[in-house]
Amino acid sequence: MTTPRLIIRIQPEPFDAAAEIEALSRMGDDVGAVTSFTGYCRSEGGRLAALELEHYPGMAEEEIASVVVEASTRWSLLGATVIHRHGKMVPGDGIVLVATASSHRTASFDAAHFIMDYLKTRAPFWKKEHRADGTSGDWVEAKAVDDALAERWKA
Amino acid sequence: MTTPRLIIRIQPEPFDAAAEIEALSRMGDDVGAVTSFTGYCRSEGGRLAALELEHYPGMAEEEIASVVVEASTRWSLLGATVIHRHGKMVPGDGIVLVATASSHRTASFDAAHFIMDYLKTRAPFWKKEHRADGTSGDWVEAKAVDDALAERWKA
Amino acid sequence: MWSISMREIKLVYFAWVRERVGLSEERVSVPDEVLTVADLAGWLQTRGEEYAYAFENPAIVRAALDRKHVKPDALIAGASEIAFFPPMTGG
Amino acid sequence: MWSISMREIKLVYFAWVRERVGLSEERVSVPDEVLTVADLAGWLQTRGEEYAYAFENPAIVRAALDRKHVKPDALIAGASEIAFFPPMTGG
Repeated sequence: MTTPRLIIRIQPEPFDAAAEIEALSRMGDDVGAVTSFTGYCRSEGGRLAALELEHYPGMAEEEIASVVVEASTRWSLLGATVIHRHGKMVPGDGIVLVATASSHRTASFDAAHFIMDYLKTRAPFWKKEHRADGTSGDWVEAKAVDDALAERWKA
Repeated sequence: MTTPRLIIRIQPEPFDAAAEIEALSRMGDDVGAVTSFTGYCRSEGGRLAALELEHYPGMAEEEIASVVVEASTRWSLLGATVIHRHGKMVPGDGIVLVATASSHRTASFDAAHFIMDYLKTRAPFWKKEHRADGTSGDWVEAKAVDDALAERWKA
Repeated sequence: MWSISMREIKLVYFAWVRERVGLSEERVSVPDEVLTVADLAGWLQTRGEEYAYAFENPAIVRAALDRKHVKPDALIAGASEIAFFPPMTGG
Repeated sequence: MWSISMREIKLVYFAWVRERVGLSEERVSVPDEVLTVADLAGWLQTRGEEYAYAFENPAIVRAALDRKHVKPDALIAGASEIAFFPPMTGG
């Protein structure tokens, strides 16, 4: 197994999902499949003006790296890119990008899905709502379904 | 449930995966997740110079449409784009793009994966190899694993 | 003596089925006793060595009636276009 | 009479734990009998109403020792940085 190219970035700046996907697909003639997932800030029907993402510097990088490395031991990956933003984001802004490249489709699909499910429950990020009416909103509550989705991969 | 925007194209021309993904993400403030899968022509370690894709015009569109519509009844999608090329492709060229948009991540992940798995076994496309040594190669053989992967979704 | 009633059907072939038959499509007159897709494949096998080669392993040749996947026991009555092809390898 | 031995530990807080405590980090001297993460959360609760509020439902506050997730029964000995935060909502 060749060592996959892993890129992990935690940053306040917007990311260019298209350029990241393109870079993965250009890694060589053995790339047969690239799966990407982008999570966006939503307005929730106009209720929200923005989301503010707080993170635990250092631990965020380490947890995401450990999830990506685990994915690369479970599936035969040629590359994986994970970018997670922090700071204030408005509806339509990308919050997180997970992209994986492999020779065959199942590896890239499953690895990307696994990374997202694990990242949701393990990466130290917290979302605070800013309401459209100008008031400060609540901290988003974690969902039990996210724990269940991550648990699935242990089967 | 709002009616999702479904785009299905069978074409000889290359596609711009980045632009298609971008268009899905710009569909509105309720898009919280976009999953994309791109399948590429591989050289298989230098063995292949090209792949030639034959298809059954009309049936290819209809089968892909029926798979996409089935996905949109099983998952709450805001949009889905499927593009499948035919004709001759060289290593690195995109062959197929499946991209789905939804509010929450599981719908877009599962719908994109389902569409790819079903498309593999139902869409009337056939790949013929062109070898790097200039000789005409074999027709790619279907894999039993692809049938098994499609069957999984019936559970 | 008995007379054989015939129907004309459009047949289309893809990938190595097309290459072996040597045609991408043709119109053929099919005897009335050919009721199912499997019957049709069996009858085509008798039409010459190209057909015998294309359908030598009929279990792996797939069929579509009017652009819908069907099983070998599907009745062909009423179909205006019948396609034969190998298992699909798109995507 | 017995003397209490103390250790100094860096504590960091995130999200609503940080807001309730009113600090993003602090250095505290922790009594030796505070052995586990759960002990530490319980001891912090006694330090004032901000802490009582932050840890009012200790079951939902998560912890990390030196940036690794741990359970409430994890021993804190040797850790140089202990973090408390709500369940994560990234992605």
